[in-house]
Amino acid sequence: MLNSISLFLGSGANIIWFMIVLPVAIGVVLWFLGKHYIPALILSLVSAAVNLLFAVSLYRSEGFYLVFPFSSCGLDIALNVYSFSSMFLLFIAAGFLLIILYSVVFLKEKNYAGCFMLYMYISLAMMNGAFMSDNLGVMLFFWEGLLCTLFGILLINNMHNPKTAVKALTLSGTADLLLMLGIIITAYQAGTLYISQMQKLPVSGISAFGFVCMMLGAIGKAGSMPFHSWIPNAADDAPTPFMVAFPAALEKFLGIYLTARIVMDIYDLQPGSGASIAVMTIGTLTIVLAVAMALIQKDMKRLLSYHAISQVGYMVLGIGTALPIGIVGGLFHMLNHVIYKSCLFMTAGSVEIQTGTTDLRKIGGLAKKMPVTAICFVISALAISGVPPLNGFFSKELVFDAALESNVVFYLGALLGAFMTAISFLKLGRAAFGGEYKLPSAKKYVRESSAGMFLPMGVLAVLCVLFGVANTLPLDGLLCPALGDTEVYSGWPHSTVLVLISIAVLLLSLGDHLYGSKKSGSALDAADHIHYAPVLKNIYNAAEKQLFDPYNWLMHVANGFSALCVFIERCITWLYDDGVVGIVKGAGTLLQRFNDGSLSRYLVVAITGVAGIIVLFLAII
Amino acid sequence: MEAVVYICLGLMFIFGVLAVMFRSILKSAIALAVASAMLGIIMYVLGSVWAAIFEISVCSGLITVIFISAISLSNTDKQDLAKLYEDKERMAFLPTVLIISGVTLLLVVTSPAFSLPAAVPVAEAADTLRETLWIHRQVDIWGQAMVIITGALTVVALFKERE
Amino acid sequence: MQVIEYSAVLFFAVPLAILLINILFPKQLAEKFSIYLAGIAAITQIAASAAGFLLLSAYRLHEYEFSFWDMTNAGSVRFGVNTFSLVILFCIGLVSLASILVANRTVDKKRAGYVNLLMMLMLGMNGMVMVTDLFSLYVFLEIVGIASFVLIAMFKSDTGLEGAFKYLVMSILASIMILTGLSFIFMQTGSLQYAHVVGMNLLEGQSSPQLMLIYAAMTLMIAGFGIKTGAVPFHSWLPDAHQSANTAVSVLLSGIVIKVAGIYGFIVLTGLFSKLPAVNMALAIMGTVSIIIGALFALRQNHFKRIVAYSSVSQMGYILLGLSAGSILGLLGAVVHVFNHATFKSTLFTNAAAVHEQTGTYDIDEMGGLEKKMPVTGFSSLAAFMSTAGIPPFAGFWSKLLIIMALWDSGFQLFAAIALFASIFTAVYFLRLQKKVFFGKLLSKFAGLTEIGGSIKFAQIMLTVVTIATGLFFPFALLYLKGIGIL
Amino acid sequence: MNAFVETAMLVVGFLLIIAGCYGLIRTYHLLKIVIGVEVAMKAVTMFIVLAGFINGKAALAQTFVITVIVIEVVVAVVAVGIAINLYNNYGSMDVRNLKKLKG
Repeated sequence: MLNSISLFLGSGANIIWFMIVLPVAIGVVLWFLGKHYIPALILSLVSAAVNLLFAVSLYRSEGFYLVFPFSSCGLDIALNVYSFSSMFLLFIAAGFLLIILYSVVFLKEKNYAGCFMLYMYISLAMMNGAFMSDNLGVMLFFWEGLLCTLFGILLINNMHNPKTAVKALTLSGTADLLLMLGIIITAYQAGTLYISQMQKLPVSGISAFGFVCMMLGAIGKAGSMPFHSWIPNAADDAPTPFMVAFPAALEKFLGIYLTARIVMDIYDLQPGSGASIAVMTIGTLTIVLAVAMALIQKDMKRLLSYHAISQVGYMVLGIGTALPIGIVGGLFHMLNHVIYKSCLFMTAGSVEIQTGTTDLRKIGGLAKKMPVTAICFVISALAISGVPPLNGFFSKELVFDAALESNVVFYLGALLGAFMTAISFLKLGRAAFGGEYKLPSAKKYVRESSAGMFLPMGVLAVLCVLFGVANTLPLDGLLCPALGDTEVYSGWPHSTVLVLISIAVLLLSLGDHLYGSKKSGSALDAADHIHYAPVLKNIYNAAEKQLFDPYNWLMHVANGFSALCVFIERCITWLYDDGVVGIVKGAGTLLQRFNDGSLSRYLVVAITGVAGIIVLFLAII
Repeated sequence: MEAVVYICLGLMFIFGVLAVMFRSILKSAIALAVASAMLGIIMYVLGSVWAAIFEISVCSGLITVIFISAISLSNTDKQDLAKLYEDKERMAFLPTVLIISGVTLLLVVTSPAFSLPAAVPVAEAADTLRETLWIHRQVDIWGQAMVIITGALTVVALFKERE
Repeated sequence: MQVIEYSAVLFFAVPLAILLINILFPKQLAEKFSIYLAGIAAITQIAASAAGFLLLSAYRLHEYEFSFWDMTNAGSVRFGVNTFSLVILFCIGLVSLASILVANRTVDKKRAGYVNLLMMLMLGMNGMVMVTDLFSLYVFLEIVGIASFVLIAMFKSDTGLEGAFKYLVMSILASIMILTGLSFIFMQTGSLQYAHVVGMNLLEGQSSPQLMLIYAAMTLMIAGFGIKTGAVPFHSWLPDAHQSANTAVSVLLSGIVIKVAGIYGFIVLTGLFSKLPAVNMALAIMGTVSIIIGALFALRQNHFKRIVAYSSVSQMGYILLGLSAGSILGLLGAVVHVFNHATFKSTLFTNAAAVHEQTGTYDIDEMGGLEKKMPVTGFSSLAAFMSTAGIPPFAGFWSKLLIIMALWDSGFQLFAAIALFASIFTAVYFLRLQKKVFFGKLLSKFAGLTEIGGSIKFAQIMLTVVTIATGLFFPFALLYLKGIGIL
Repeated sequence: MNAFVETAMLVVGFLLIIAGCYGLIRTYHLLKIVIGVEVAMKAVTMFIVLAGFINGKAALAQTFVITVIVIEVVVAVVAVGIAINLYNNYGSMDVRNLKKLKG
């Protein structure tokens, strides 16, 4: 296949450029197409399919290393496509195809469809570029490009109230700043910006600081704590396709990709070392705290968004162990998470489009009217809860295995997370799809969503099952070859004890749910006994008031700092507003007066110029 | 022959400066023609016969005609002339300027940092001018033709449609 | 290879043929149809230069020399094209086409005269770019000069004649300087063909006292081409001439004439004498001063065309800076900037014509909010201004980037920094123009204003598409140039 | 002929150019501007002949001179033509009238 594409594009290496430039061009065209549904649908599907084709052909190729010398400052555009990065290109291309289909259908007749598509395609280009960059500086460029599109896409529908967009920009921007700092330190320590030329750096001294900074930036992009708090806000404000695309899929890929690269290629992270423990702590905290918040949500999208944060914890935990099994588990969990979380958000979007809301208090019993959506939801919810033999189960088992090998505390934390995940999804599923048939007052009837929406959902649900039952396919077919790992992780987990413990936790959660729903009388309030438990009640209250939101802490610091800046700024403003402008304008006026239109003056000026050149020549010779 | 060059050079210089300094435009034009003729003689002595013929016929002839016809086309009246010739004092500095720059130039050319390339004897056959002009420099001939066409178009554009 | 030669012949044959047809036709017919004939000439030139470029790169050649009929003797002057000169030939065609489209609206009488002189101008510029001899370069330079003086003066307004006369006198000064410089070089080499001048290695014996003549020649030629370019401090004539000419002629003058007459001279000069550090330094200083002074002048003007003309002074500074780097990267940046400047400056003058046709004034203080009534003009003006200011991903950004990179590589870091900083000035004076003319509230007297139509609109759209497409596809162009071995 | 004559021609030529430029700058009369230019052009023509004499390529220098003379005449015609048109518009040959374009 590569050969035939190569014939068409001149050289196989040109695919690399096309994967960056083509999406941008297509995005511009889609922007102009705007609300024209059919051409936009065809163009977006075809282009996403072409992108997938390119990605597949790159994946099957031997890899490319391209350098385009751009300047003298070491910022050559070096693109390295090898097994690991081309695997991610493949993931992103496949995911993008489904997401774009869903988005076009979801955004039919919406005014902002064209703009949304433009940002989506630019994001794709940036993402492709980031995966292919070998040069950390160049990767940072693409990384920041993604931040820009994130900001833009959040602004689309909220021009009058850009609070969420600003929050996302501030938090992700801080994470990116840390990443930049980390890259600078790393490059300084390693003596090069090229990942392929780096010897694995030991994590100690200044390098440790660089490691922490880079790691925070990378997992911050994936949505891990402490840079997570914009995601629930976005769930309230942003269009659902955004949630499907960004927090659920694209940002996970990018963040985890870099996390894995840091652990595997850039730094020499020893299992059990302090840095490893720190990363695992962040992962575990993310799992537990985010899922605890998810437990009490009464809105479908918001609940899902907290899970999107929580699940990152498993990936970070897995990769943070620095054990081969943990890394494989983390990456496998990332893949699985993207599949089932996208599917979940898509079902939420489907519900939203049909009923006009995702507030669980207003809806119920939708399974009868929307069977396909309900089936997809159930499959993916079971997957995220870790029910065997779905895909989430196997990846979680790998992560558990790795966590237990490191320290039992992390294992317990992860188990607690799995417990609460299961509870919250039991609650969510029963409240939305089971029980009494209920609709918001404005709606008289609902029906199943269109084929364009449940096609991607269905594909993802089937993948959930397929990657679980036949987990040799992703593990032995994709991940292990890309990582160069020869050990076999596929098949049923090694340790029967762990499996039994996991199943026991699931049964425990089922019991808890039944207890809760009996106590409170409805499935929706099944988690209230945890919410209003004596000590937890106060903590939850504080959390609801956003006292724990790092963004708010950041804002308080920022306010004090800004007061100082205002004073300095006033001084500088005077200089700019009056000082510099006055000088420039005065100079312009003087020149204008001098140029009085007299020919002899023109000639004198010219001859003075000749004299000037003579003086210059004499000075240099 | 050297003496002829010196004399013509001197005359050319004097008439050139006079052409600039004369108040009357007619006198200026005539002084220019004389300077041009002197240049023609210098060219002749240096061996550039055809160039000399061109210089004398075209420059000292045709250009003078152009100036004289321009003067006759613009009947500048007395008052206006007086205004135009306020430049009497303005031109008076020219000799001073020339003396200063002449001394400077002399200092430069006599300094050891400066020398002209040694003269190479002319080693060309008699009919080389024709060959050079018509074969080697054919591009220039084409250029000349275009310049002349442009000149003709200029005359059409600037004079023909005059009301 | 024959094909390239035929396409090169077209550069001379087509304008000459159209000139002949125009002269031989009856006057009424000529007035009516000459403009279409001229359009054919411009389009032929665009096609021929594009074809030539592709052929040249297909044969993996950087330059190709040829001669007409029997100029095959070793010593005779030949014509030659290379990849860079073909880009300039393409610009000549493009700007001529824009000028013709504008002239279709702005020139009422004397169309035949305009077309005749335009053909001479194109001949002169084509000749300048294609000759391989310094003296022939001078001859064609004079053709370009004479044709442009008359194009400015032929409409016989007070200002037109004034601008033409100022341009003429400054230009003659330039001719005197260039010719003196040429005679000094000739004195040393005995020939003025590029190959001979380079082959002579004038700068070999560094200590030779005869070098002083070469330095004098360099000084005079830099000043001479500086006048033709309109670089500060030789710029004074440029805004006068470009403001006073008919707008169709302004498009030509600002769009291409200063670049072929001035910048191309510098390209040749730096190509022949790049070993002289003083030449590069002089160009760098001249370029920097031009950028700053031109921008300062442009800031204080109220005449639409005068602002754009001063912007030309400023932009020529960038091109000079690119040439001063003395590397192939700098040359590439300069040539690309020539191309970009040709497109966006033509756009801006075309817009000036559109605004003047619709509102009857050039004074930007009397305008405001025209964007609402003239969206095409407003948008094309915005695109051109973004390109001029070097805002990515517009075309101007790439050329400025190349120039600054080349400067940095050549050790002129200070100049690179100044060039970067001065981009702000560019943005400021064009923002002022854009704000006063197109943004803001629509004045009540323009309530009945309509968008310009016809050929001017076509020119605006064509040039804007070229500007935007160049910006978007420039990285590919760079890759292509790398592929054919130029970079 | 010795190098002294050649040097003298060089010096006189430069002086003539200076004189021509001086006249160009200082005069008020449009036609005198053209005359100043012509004076300087004389010197330039002489330089070319001198160059041909020194490097032994007299024939080449002659062709240059002939071309330069043709160009010189055409330029003079254009200059005089514009000057006369200006005279028709203003009724005067004063260069100080040319101050409409400034700033």
